[in-house]
Amino acid sequence: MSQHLAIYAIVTPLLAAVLVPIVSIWRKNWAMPMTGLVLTVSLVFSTLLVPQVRASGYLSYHLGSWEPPFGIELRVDFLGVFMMVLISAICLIVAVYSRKYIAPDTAKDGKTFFFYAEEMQEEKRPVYYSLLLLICAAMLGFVATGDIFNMFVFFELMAICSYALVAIPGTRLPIRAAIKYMLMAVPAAMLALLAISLLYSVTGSLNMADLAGLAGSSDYSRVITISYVLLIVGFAVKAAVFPLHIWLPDAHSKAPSPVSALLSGLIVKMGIVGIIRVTYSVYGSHFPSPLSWVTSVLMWAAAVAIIYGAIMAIRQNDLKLMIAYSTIMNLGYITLGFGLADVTALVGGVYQIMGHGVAKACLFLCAGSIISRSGYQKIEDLKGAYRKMPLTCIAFALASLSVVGIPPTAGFIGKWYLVTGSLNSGYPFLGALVLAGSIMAAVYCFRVVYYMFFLPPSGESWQNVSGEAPPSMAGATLVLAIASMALGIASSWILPPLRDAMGVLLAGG
Amino acid sequence: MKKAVTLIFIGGLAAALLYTVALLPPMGDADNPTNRHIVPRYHERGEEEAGTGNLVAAVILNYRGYDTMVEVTIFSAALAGIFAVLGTVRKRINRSYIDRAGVRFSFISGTTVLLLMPLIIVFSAYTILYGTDLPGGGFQGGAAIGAGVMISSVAYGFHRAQRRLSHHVRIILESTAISAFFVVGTVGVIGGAAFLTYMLPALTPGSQSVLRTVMLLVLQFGIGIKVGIICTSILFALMMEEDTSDVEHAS
Amino acid sequence: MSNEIHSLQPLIAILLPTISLVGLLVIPRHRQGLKRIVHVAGSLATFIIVLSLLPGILDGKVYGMELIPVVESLSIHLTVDALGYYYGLALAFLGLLATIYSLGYIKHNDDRYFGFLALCNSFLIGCAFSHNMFTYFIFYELMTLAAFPLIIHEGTDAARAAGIKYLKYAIPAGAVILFAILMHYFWGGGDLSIVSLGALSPDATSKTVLTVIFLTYFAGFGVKAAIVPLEGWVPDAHPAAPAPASALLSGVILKAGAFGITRVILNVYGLDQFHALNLWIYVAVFASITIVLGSVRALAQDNLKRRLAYSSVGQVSYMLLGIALASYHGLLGGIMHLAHHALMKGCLFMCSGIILRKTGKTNISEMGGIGSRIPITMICFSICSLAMMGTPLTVGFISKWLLGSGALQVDRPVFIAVLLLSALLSAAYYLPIIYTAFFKKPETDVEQADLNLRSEVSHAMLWPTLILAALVILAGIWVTLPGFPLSLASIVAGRVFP
Amino acid sequence: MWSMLADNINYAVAMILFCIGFYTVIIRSNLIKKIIGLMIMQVSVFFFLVSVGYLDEGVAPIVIPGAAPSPMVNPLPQAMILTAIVIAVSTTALFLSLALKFYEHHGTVDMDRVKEEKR
Repeated sequence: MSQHLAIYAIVTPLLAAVLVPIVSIWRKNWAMPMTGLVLTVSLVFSTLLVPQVRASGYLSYHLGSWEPPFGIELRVDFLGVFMMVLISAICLIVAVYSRKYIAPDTAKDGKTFFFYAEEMQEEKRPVYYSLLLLICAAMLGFVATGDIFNMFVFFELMAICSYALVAIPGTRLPIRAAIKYMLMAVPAAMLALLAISLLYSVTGSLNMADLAGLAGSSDYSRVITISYVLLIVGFAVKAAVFPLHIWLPDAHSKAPSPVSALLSGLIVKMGIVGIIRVTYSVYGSHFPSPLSWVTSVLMWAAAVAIIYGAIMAIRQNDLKLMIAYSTIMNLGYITLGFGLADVTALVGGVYQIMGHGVAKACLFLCAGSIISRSGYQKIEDLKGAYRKMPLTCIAFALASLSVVGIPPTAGFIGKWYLVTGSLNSGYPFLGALVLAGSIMAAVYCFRVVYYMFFLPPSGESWQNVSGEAPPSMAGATLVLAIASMALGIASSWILPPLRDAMGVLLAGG
Repeated sequence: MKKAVTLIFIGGLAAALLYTVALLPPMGDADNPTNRHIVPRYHERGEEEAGTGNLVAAVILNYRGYDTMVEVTIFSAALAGIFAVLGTVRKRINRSYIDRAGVRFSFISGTTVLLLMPLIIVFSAYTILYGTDLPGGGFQGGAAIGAGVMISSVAYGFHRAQRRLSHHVRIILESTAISAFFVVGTVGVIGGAAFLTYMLPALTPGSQSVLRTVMLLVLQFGIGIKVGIICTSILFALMMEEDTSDVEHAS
Repeated sequence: MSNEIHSLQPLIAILLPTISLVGLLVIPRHRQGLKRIVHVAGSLATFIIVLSLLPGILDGKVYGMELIPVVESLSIHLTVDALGYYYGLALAFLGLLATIYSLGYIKHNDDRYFGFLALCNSFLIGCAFSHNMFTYFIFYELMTLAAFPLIIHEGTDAARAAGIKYLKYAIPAGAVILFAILMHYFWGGGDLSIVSLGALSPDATSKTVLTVIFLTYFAGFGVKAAIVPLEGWVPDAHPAAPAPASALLSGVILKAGAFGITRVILNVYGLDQFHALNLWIYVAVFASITIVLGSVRALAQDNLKRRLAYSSVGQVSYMLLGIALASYHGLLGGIMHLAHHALMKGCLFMCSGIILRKTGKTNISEMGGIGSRIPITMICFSICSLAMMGTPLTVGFISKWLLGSGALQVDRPVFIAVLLLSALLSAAYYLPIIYTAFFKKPETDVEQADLNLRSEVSHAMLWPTLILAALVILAGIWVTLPGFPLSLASIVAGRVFP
Repeated sequence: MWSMLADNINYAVAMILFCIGFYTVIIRSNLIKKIIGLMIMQVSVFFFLVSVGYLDEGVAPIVIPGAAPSPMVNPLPQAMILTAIVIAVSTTALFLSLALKFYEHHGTVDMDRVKEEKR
């Protein structure tokens, strides 16, 4: 029975996504409990997968029991199961958070302070939950699949859900942000599809493990190189690698905050996971020539992204915009970990995927609590927020410790490995850059924390704010904040298998 | 300026792609990698393995059924997205430009639709039923159903079509395909095989094939209904117009 | 380390201050008295636990325990060797006195203050008891952040500006240290231990790399240790902070930087390699510049706490100078000066706090005649300032004497000149204060009038000051008492010079 | 090279269509035209795929019992196209709904006419 865990972790949310609207025809407020239940199931299944995967390097599941090159194969290696646990956990927390966020209840004195209250009409709520389930399932399938076309299909499912989730408030700016997002992401997806078709036309296979062999011994190596570049570009748009990041600040700052948390915490990471996958499991092993220059290009793009994102984040005055630019910067870290093409750096990058995912989700959820509670979006309006919303502010402070990389948080571990890796591969300059980046991160994170905790409210602001966010929201943020601490301290349990997995990946497997 | 940059960029892309084309194996050649690697097995053993003479259907429903499952989910995702953007029926008055333009139930179009409708339904049912062995299949049949609903709603006006096929009904029918896939896949799991395996190892070969045919039909009909409903729903959602009195400018 | 005795006490010592945090959380707001008792109990228990390790340490034992590994092959590992214990004892003691003093001093918003005071204590003890550079860095960074609320506690704009300036110096410094640690980790073969002598083997890499690593460490820790080009935050932070906080700042927090450099010199490089690479020159030169410049800048200040702050800038470099001299006496004197200066400067800052609370004066020029109003305080002040000048029968004399003879041992008399110069300068900026306090008349009659009511402050503020002043004399006379700096410093020096 | 282009004329046409679509997406400021450009891109990829699946004098991949076995074209790309078509339809429908909403807000589908505004 246990070999079916992976597929059911993916399929259960898919099914629930269409059942939630049906149930909520009659039972309006069952949508969120159903979502939470299903996501818990996925989380449990993915967690149960971990020991199997660790026991036998990877887990291969033949759908329809067709042996691989003929049917579709699920191939869950440690990176995959690592991402699966992360995805289902963050999605669960976001779902719990969303309950009060999109269905606000009025405060004691009768007037509601919730910001999206009038924008998320009641009939959209089941739709919101089913999109949440779909996007979770899409990400799970994306990291779990071993078939490149299936990967593309899941990628598209994820993309469509994310466009819709960005646009769900239905007001001017979210719609415009979503249009901007689609205008960049859909051509990118088409590039990826074209690349996959090119790859198929010269190899005749779609299974990754199979392709890895065929690509090595193919007579059409130049075509394969071109398809690799096209595929990387296609994923890089989703991953907001530096010159292709233009869509990100708008989409992340204009979407509802739980959605921003999902986008920033997980979805942009999927692009990088896809890059890592295709590079090492499809092209990398027997066919190292594209890696050499493409990865170095990505490396320098990442270096620029770190500086650019940090500077832009420092210059922002809108809270969510600042967090969005900080995401660009951290994506630079992750891409750097990939671009250095070194085991240690890659471990750092992947650990940063997790650490930054948790911390950034926490930051966006905190911003959501503050905005929905008080309506303030400017950073200088946050003076004295601590007096009204202590828990949220504490969660924000802890998460920003992790973003800055203060030990012993998850962000610190990621940076540690990134710098060691950059020393390892002979780029001490980039190591120094990473640390300089964390100084700049300290500038923009601690500015907000300082305003929240150590400054008195300016004038009449925060007078009519009714107080702390409801327990479900504050609890969700606190859980994420504590997780970002714990993942730094508990890293010694995650790192060794991760390092082994990355070693296998880099060796091509 | 922008034009120039774009032209340069697109020109470079075109050059690269054409260069790639020049490198590709000649089209239609029998010993291309595509024709040598996986496909021969589909050609030779596809029929008895997958149980469908239509090899495309064999690939869609059997060899790569998982893809198709995600694919129908993408349809639901698109519908959910449209509802998320435009809102669903309740908040909107069910009126369309067809109703507003005084063209109410023009006799000719109405009669034509009346005559065509049964044919369309029968044809789509036929397409779905025989899709496993002949050209056709769930998607095609579903598209036909969708087209039927579309022309009827165009001819009879939008609100009557709405009354026939309400939002809730569509929401419910819309879940058929995924449920079908889930059930069929789970049957395979219960039978001890992998997910989406259309056979129970316990059964005798004869009943095997019967079971498989049943499952394929279940899937085909699920997909067909789903596709038809989705096309209809998308059309309705796009045709519905906001009551201009409460255009929300919540910004 | 091999002969490390597993013991829980270091961990307990680190965790104990946090019981006052628990006190903050569980005790209701209106029970302030109970809260304060809990604060004192926390720091007292810490001191007792640390003290309980003393006999073992004097026998040359080394306690320790390994906590969870964080990065593979790097673990949070606590170890109490003589040097670390010596620092830990000093700061536990000063932390205890500062907490008691704060009971009388802190007037508003004290939950935040006491909470972060406790955090500061526990993180500092973590620094003192850390086994490897990694652990040290973790506690060091946390301590850096925990000190910020103490500095800006007063909430005035000046305090906020000082706090921001402090962060501007401290956070980049943290990144620099981290970079040094990573280079050390990478080229040192993954061994970050700072308890064995000379862990970083020279054959691992080239001389240049070793020099670069050391200078990076030096620059990083130099910010906290207030080496001259990097001392900018000190003279702003001290006056802004409440008196007990500034006592802690210059008493132990500045020392955290100097302690880090000491660890790097003694344990990472080892004195021989340190000399072989000619690294001592940088340290000695920068330390001398800092000593002289700090004293000169102190002369120019009229604000009492600014003057004390600049004096600390000079004094902390005494340690570094002594260690850089790399002679037995120099090492001894340098290490002993850590605690000696903590005693003297702690007492001085507490006196300044009392002056502020009783007379509201911050500028020396206005302090005419306060000696007759708060005599006990000003007597303590005079004792400590005399000690600062190096008067015999005080701790100041001992460390200066040892440093001087250390300079002679390696016959580099130039540094004796530096020491004498700074002694003269400190006389030049301490004596006027005493003179003003006791012999000058106040400007206005009003103050003249309220001179008659001579009242000392609350016991909570007075007794810590008295204890410190008494210790300044006691440790100056009865030097060899076990537990006093000499006994521990000689163990450290004995390890380095067998 | 040119001979190869001549052999693979379908591929070449597909690629050119792809670039035309891309150009339209970038240049046109009218949302509907942008969407049309996206559809051109999608269709060009389908065209490429179906040409990949083509086999000289191959028949439709349908096994008719008792019929003489003749070479059949490759069914796999056709299945892929079916999936890709569904994806394209979904994307286009969603994009159209976004354009509709955009029109409701701004009264135009021309992106350049709409000035930047903050929330």
